[in-house]
Amino acid sequence: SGKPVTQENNQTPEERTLKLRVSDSVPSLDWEQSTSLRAVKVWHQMFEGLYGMDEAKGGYYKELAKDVSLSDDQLEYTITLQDGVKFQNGEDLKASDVVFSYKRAMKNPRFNYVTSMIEDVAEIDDSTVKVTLKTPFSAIDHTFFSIKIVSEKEVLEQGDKFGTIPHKAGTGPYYVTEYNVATNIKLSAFEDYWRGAPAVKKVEYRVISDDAAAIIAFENNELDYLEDAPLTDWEALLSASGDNNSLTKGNDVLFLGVNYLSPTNNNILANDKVRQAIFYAVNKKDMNSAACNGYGVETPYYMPPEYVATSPKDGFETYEYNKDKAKQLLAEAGYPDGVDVGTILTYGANTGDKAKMAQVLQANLADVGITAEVSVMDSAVVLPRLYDQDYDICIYADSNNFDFNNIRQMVHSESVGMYIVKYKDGPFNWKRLEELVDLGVSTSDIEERVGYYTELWSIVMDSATLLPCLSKPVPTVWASDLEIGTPVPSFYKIRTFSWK
Amino acid sequence: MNELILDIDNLSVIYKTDLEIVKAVNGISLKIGKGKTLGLVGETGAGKTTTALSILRLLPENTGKVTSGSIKFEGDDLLDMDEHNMRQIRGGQIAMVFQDPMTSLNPVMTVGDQIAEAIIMHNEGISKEEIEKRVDEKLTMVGILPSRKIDYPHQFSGGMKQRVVIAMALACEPKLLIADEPTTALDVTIQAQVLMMIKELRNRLGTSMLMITHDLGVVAKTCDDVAVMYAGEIVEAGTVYDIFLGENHHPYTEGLFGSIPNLASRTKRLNSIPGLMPDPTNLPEGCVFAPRCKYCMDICTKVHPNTITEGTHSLLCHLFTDKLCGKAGGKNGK
Amino acid sequence: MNNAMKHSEISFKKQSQSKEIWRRFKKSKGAVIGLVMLSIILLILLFADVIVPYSIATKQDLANKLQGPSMTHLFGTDSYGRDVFARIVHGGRTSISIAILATISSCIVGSALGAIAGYFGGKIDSIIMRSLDIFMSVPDILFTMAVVFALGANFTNLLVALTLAYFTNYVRLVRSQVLNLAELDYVEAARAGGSSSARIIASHILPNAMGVIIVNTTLNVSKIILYESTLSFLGLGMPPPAPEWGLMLSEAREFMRTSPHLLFFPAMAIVLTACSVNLIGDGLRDALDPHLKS
Amino acid sequence: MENNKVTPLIETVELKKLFKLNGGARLHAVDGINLKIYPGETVGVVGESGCGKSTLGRTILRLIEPTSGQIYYNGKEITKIKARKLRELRKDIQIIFQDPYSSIDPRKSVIDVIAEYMFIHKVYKNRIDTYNRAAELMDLVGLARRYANSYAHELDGGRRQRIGIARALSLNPKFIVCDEPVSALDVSIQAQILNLLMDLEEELGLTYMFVTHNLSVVKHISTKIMVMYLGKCVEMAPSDELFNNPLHPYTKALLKAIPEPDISKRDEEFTLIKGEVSSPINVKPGCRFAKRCDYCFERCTHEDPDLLEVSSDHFVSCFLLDKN
Amino acid sequence: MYRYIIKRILFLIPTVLGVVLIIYFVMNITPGDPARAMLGSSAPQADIDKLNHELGYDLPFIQKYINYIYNMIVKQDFGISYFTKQSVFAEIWPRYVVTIKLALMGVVLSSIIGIPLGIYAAVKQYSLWDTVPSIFAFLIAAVPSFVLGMILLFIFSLKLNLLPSYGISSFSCYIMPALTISIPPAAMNLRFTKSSMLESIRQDFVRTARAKGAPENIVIWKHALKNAMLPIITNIGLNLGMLIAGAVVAEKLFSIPGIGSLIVDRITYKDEPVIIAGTILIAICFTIVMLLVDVIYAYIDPRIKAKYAKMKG
Ligand SMILES: Nc1ncnc2c1ncn2[C@@H]1O[C@H](COP(=O)(O)OP(=O)(O)OP(=O)(O)O)[C@@H](O)[C@H]1O
Ligand SMILES: Nc1ncnc2c1ncn2[C@@H]1O[C@H](COP(=O)(O)OP(=O)(O)OP(=O)(O)O)[C@@H](O)[C@H]1O
Ligand SMILES: [Mg+2]
Ligand SMILES: [Mg+2]
Repeated sequence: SGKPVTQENNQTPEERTLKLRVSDSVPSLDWEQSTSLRAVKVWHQMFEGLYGMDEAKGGYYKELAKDVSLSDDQLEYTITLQDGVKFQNGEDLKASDVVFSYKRAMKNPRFNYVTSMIEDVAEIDDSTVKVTLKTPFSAIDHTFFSIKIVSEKEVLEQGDKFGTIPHKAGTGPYYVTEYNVATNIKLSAFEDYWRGAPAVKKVEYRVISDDAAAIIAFENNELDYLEDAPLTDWEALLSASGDNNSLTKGNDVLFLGVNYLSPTNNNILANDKVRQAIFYAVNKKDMNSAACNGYGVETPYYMPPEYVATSPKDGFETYEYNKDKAKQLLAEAGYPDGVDVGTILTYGANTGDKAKMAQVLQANLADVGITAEVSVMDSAVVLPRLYDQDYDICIYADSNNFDFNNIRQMVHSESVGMYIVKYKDGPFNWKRLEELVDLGVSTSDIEERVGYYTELWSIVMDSATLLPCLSKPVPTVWASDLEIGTPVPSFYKIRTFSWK
Repeated sequence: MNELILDIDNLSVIYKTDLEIVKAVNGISLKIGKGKTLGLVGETGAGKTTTALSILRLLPENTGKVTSGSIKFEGDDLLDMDEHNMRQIRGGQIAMVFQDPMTSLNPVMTVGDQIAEAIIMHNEGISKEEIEKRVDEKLTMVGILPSRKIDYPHQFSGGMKQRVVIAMALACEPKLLIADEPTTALDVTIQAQVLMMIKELRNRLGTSMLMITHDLGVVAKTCDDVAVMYAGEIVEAGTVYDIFLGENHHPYTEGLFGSIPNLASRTKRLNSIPGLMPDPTNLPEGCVFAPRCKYCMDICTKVHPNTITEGTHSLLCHLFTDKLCGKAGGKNGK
Repeated sequence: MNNAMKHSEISFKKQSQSKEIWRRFKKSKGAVIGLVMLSIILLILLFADVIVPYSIATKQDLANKLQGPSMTHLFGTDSYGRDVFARIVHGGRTSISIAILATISSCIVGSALGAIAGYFGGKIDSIIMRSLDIFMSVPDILFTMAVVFALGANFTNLLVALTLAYFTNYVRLVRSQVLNLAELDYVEAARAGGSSSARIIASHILPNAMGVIIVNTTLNVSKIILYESTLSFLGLGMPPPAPEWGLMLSEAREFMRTSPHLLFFPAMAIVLTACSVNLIGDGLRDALDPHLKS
Repeated sequence: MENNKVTPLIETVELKKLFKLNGGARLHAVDGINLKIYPGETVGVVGESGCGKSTLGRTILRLIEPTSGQIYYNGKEITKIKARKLRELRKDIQIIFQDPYSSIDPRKSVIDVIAEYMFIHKVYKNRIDTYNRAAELMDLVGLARRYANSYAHELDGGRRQRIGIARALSLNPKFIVCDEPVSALDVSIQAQILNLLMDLEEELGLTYMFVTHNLSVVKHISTKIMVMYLGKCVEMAPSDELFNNPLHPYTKALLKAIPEPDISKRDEEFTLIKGEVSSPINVKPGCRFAKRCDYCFERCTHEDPDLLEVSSDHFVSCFLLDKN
Repeated sequence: MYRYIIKRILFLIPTVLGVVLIIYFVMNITPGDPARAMLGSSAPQADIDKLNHELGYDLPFIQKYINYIYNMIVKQDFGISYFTKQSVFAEIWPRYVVTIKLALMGVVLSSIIGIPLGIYAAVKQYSLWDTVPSIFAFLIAAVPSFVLGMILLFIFSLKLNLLPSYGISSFSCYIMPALTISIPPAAMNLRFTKSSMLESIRQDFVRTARAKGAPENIVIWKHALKNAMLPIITNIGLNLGMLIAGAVVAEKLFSIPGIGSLIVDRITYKDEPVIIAGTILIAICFTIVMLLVDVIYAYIDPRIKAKYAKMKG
């Protein structure tokens, strides 16, 4: 960083380094080592998958795949690779690299949720691969997007060191030249990039953990691009960035979960009316105001339909804020004078958005006569408790998938993780729920899938166990002399950036 | 008495703390002749050290204060002197040996350096060799091997430390040496060594001396003149012969002599002075000794006595009128 | 002798010793200011419910969030529209009672260990002191995090964490006091009179070590108040939404630029409290140990 | 004094106390003392600072555990008795400390200090009796009752030392070790305290061991005097005998070194002994005084002289007087 | 003296053993496991268990302890980070250096601010030079250091744009964090120095020096200060020790990649190798600093040197 300088702006675009922030160190240069969005965003500049994601228009597009054909039984994908793609180390992209990358990912339990449906990946010829599925799976696009292609040669050469030192194993527009886990990552443009060399030649990610410091750094021109800036200081950032800002709706959704199995207060949460009363008492606007400084979007959706084509848009209960109805339901449930429902459990920082939501929820509930405590603990403690249904009410977040099939995690008894409400063997139509999940992936027809998912979502909403509350906004600002194209919430591409 | 080196006149000193005002010294007058030794005797808290510190103007800055009087050193009033000249006097003209050798040396400096410092202070531009030479000289003078100058105070015994302190005091051959109970902290045999040494050095260098002590034995051995101090006043003064052999004495002096167990004669009971020294924050009206005095008269508790002088001998007591006659205690010692 | 009278005299005299200390204490302006300040703070906390009901401190009003100080909201409102004044008044209760309790418990644990080490000496002493050396070389924050992660952030667990972080001071302090005092003649005199070790510790050593312990304890209270707020900053402090100064500070952090009053008032509360406690501690030290003052 | 038939009240046999110092060196504080103290006697122990006087006193009281040797009280060995019995013994053997400032707990009122021992031993059933007795003791030592509730720091040294004396007397002891009880006091107060101690000796039939380095004091108060040098007894004799006929070179020098308040001896030179007391650490065999002694000869440097009875009750440890 | 130093250095061995034991114990009671932290919520339990097993995490706590000590001593191997797969040493060392730099700057700053003011306050007791800094010290010592840091950040970075708000890329980056961590100990130093100096100024040998005719500045600097130094040095040593572990707040606030914040962050991931090795380094540093304090002590005070010299084995 050095002195807060402006002289850099006099440098030619060739010399000029684009400076971005990461809020915590990127633990590895191997895209397989984490699913943290913070790291994935950096890796996206280095690696490419068969598919890319277009958040601006919604949906996926072909990236390293030139052609994809699906067999009639919907089990075999034959993928032809783009021509002339080179890895950063100069090797040509070959089918064997794709097979290598997929097999490697399939061994990694971290990616179980996107690879479990794959039976096999095989090389047909140098530029063709065949992916065989176990069962038809129309949400495969996300898999093709998630799994990045690495150079077999480079990875094997680096061996155990891969990920810990700079490498040229990706096909992406940038490769790493310098990697300091603690402080920064420097990238250089890959001049032989198959889409053509990117305009910005040098990139540096700097680790700045503190939000306030990051804002000041941006204001002092120590950063050129700042996303996920704290919303509390959005006004200040707006003035610092001129026109160069965007506040997009993210696809992170903050949820409220109620554990109907909780034994608290004689299984009070097993009472449908009490749960409904809780849902009606939720004032999403207050939550937005507190947790997102009012910039979030109050939402009834599990996933924003704008980004996720398969997401249901209507046709389910949304529990619009209604204090009177809540009170009435509570009275009907037999608690006209209010009732204690236990603890609102959440994780993250005490000042994080989830903790804030929990506090607002507590106040909302208190408004209708429901008392609850708030407990904020470390995620290492809270998440296992949620998965064990060891809580009363929780606030949590789900994000970063662009296919509604992601709901499987939440509702299917065989899913792994995120299974915070146990529908199986419950009083709801859980068999139909699981059936709908399977139906959803059995066809690639979007309309048909939306139909299944709408039914699924309406069962979930009727059960009054899960309530989406807010879509988190993604505030982004960038330097006045930087052109970034259309701002997107997550996967910005530096190759589209250029200096004015 | 011949030429005076020090002439203290009507000196009063107070200590002013947040709580109280201690009248430590109350209008005392002392004279020391050139080459003479004055013994200042008195019990704890009588104001002996205070007097000595006033001479060097080393009273604690925040509390101690001279309220009246003058201290003339070779005719110049020390109390009027500016700080710079006073520094020249300190150590150069008047040196002081403190009561406790254990604490009066800086524990983290070698003794050689500490003696050298005294020399450097008063001899500007003196060469390194010359300093070393003088340090060696001084150490030899007090009977310590010069090779030990590189040692630290903790490596010396009490007696040796006191010798070092004396060497330091005599480093610039001062005209007046103030020795504040120089041997109280020492063992008998060492005390004898140190006393003899002081006496010998004094005779050799012709230094005048103010010897502060509470031990009449020490006075008998070393002093020419004696002043007996009680509660900040000089109650009796004179030559050693006046005090030890004279006929008339202040009752306090008398009591003091009576309190000392005598080696020669074994009496069963000692003639102790009953009671205690008055509280210096609240001195009695009249004679300060009156509350303990066995000859106490009405007048004693009301009127402060005046000094009565006869020749070299002076007293501060109502028992004596203009002349030293009337009721008296008799001879002290033998 | 009239014994009834004598006993009353004794108690009267005992008072007079504390009177003496009080008199010396009063002399220090700083200490008196500190005492007055702390008394006011404590009174406010004591009568918190009278001054402003607790419900105000947690009552949200998001329509009026982040308001500056005004007549309706003396210290303004926070990001939930809660009244900052009410939160400070009620938050102090938690902050200060944690600080005081943690000081007491670390004092008890540390003093006990220190007294054992100092009095018995030898092997026991070396074992305790060497273990302490090792313990001290591990950063406090690690223990704090472990406790808070393992058991959750709440009043009791914070107490445990703070005790772990602060008891080491007392071990050293009390041990050195015991070692010094055990050397003194009056302890030997007690032994010469046939006192048992337990009696000596209880009636001679501890009462005489008390002064130093009290001073240290006072000064510790302020350190703990600060440490507590630091823990909140690191997300290890008291959980929301209960008002607590450290938590308020860490919540105020993101609004540092837009609503600095959120930072100012709890910071002032902490500064004033810690400062007054420090002033008192300093005054006490001078009052209990007249040697220190010339 | 011919006391051969009477059992000594206190007897020490080859009493030794070695302190182990950091690093393993041994400090010979008390190095084989044989001392008999008969009832009614006052034994003065003199010697320079650090020669082991206090250690001897404290060892006899078992405040310090002796390294070797035996101590007898009334003919019974008390060297090894256990805590319970030791506490009983405390009633009979007491100590008055040198420093009246540090030997009194600053947090206790005068009456409580005096009554403490009586509470420990539960001499009286109730507090009132105990306090009454304490008040009587205050009368006895000449401490006005109005000081009963004062704290020691409010009093002067002389009064404090009276508290120490009253405390020592509170259990009606037979034997008191006076560890330099007057050396911290002013001459005029010193005389008061010495008078008091002598009065009490007479009134209560006490036996004292009087530790001091002040020879005029010791002469005044003692019947028998022991002169110590570096942990050893160099000479022991009845008081007058010692002063009139000192035999050991050290004793002689010591007596000569006292500055007497006597103007006739003004010009008499002190007889100086050279050097200073040497270190008591890891001492080698040989007369301890050899290095400073003008009469030192070869034998003195490597052989310990025995304590010989040169005349009746006059013991000296010096080869000059060894008839062999 | 050398013996003493060697003995103290040898004490590092039990210290390290003890510290590792303590950390294992601490990690044992904290919830979570590294595999879950690494693989995320959607990984199946079987895979989690498998990874934990591979890492040796599922061994009993004593076994892990023994293995660790064995690897550390016999193979000089501190393991690799669970989280970054980097060699622990490679990951920790640069951060350790940063923290040491920061702590040293903090100590130097706090000393050059606190000590002279303390001396002045003592020498000019009851004057403005005494009261103003003392009151200021009291006030500032009562401000939580992160608030102080935020204020600095606000003023110097945002308003004045003088200093960078994060990172370690240049010397100027260290200024604010060092100030942040040094102000509270500076206040401590002031108070400590003052009382120590007051004590020392009252000593007899200071009066002796004056009686020699020494001018006031020699009396203060040469005689009084040198003797007052001892407690001050201990305090500085303790400060350094504490800052090494306690710079976490500044590290977080100014995004400084130091060892304290690393340990704090990795506790969530249960990254035991990093936590243990980091703590060992801190403990060693702490021990060495305390030893240094003792050596400086002995250098300044010959009495203490003599004491150490006498001690055997
Ligand atoms: N710094 C001080 N502040 C207040 N009072 C003091 C101070 N120094 C001495 N005094 C008081 O002044 C009086 C005279 O003290 P001074 O030290 O001169 O007596 P002294 O005759 O030298 O006694 P000693 O024989 O104990 O040395 C005493 O009452 C003493 O308490
Ligand atoms: N607890 C102890 N540990 C080590 N050495 C000790 C201890 N107590 C006394 N000594 C040493 O034993 C020797 C004799 O000490 P003691 O106090 O008996 O001498 P003393 O004749 O009473 O001297 P003083 O006249 O100074 O009181 C001294 O050298 C002293 O340093
Ligand atoms: Mg004096
Ligand atoms: Mg003694």
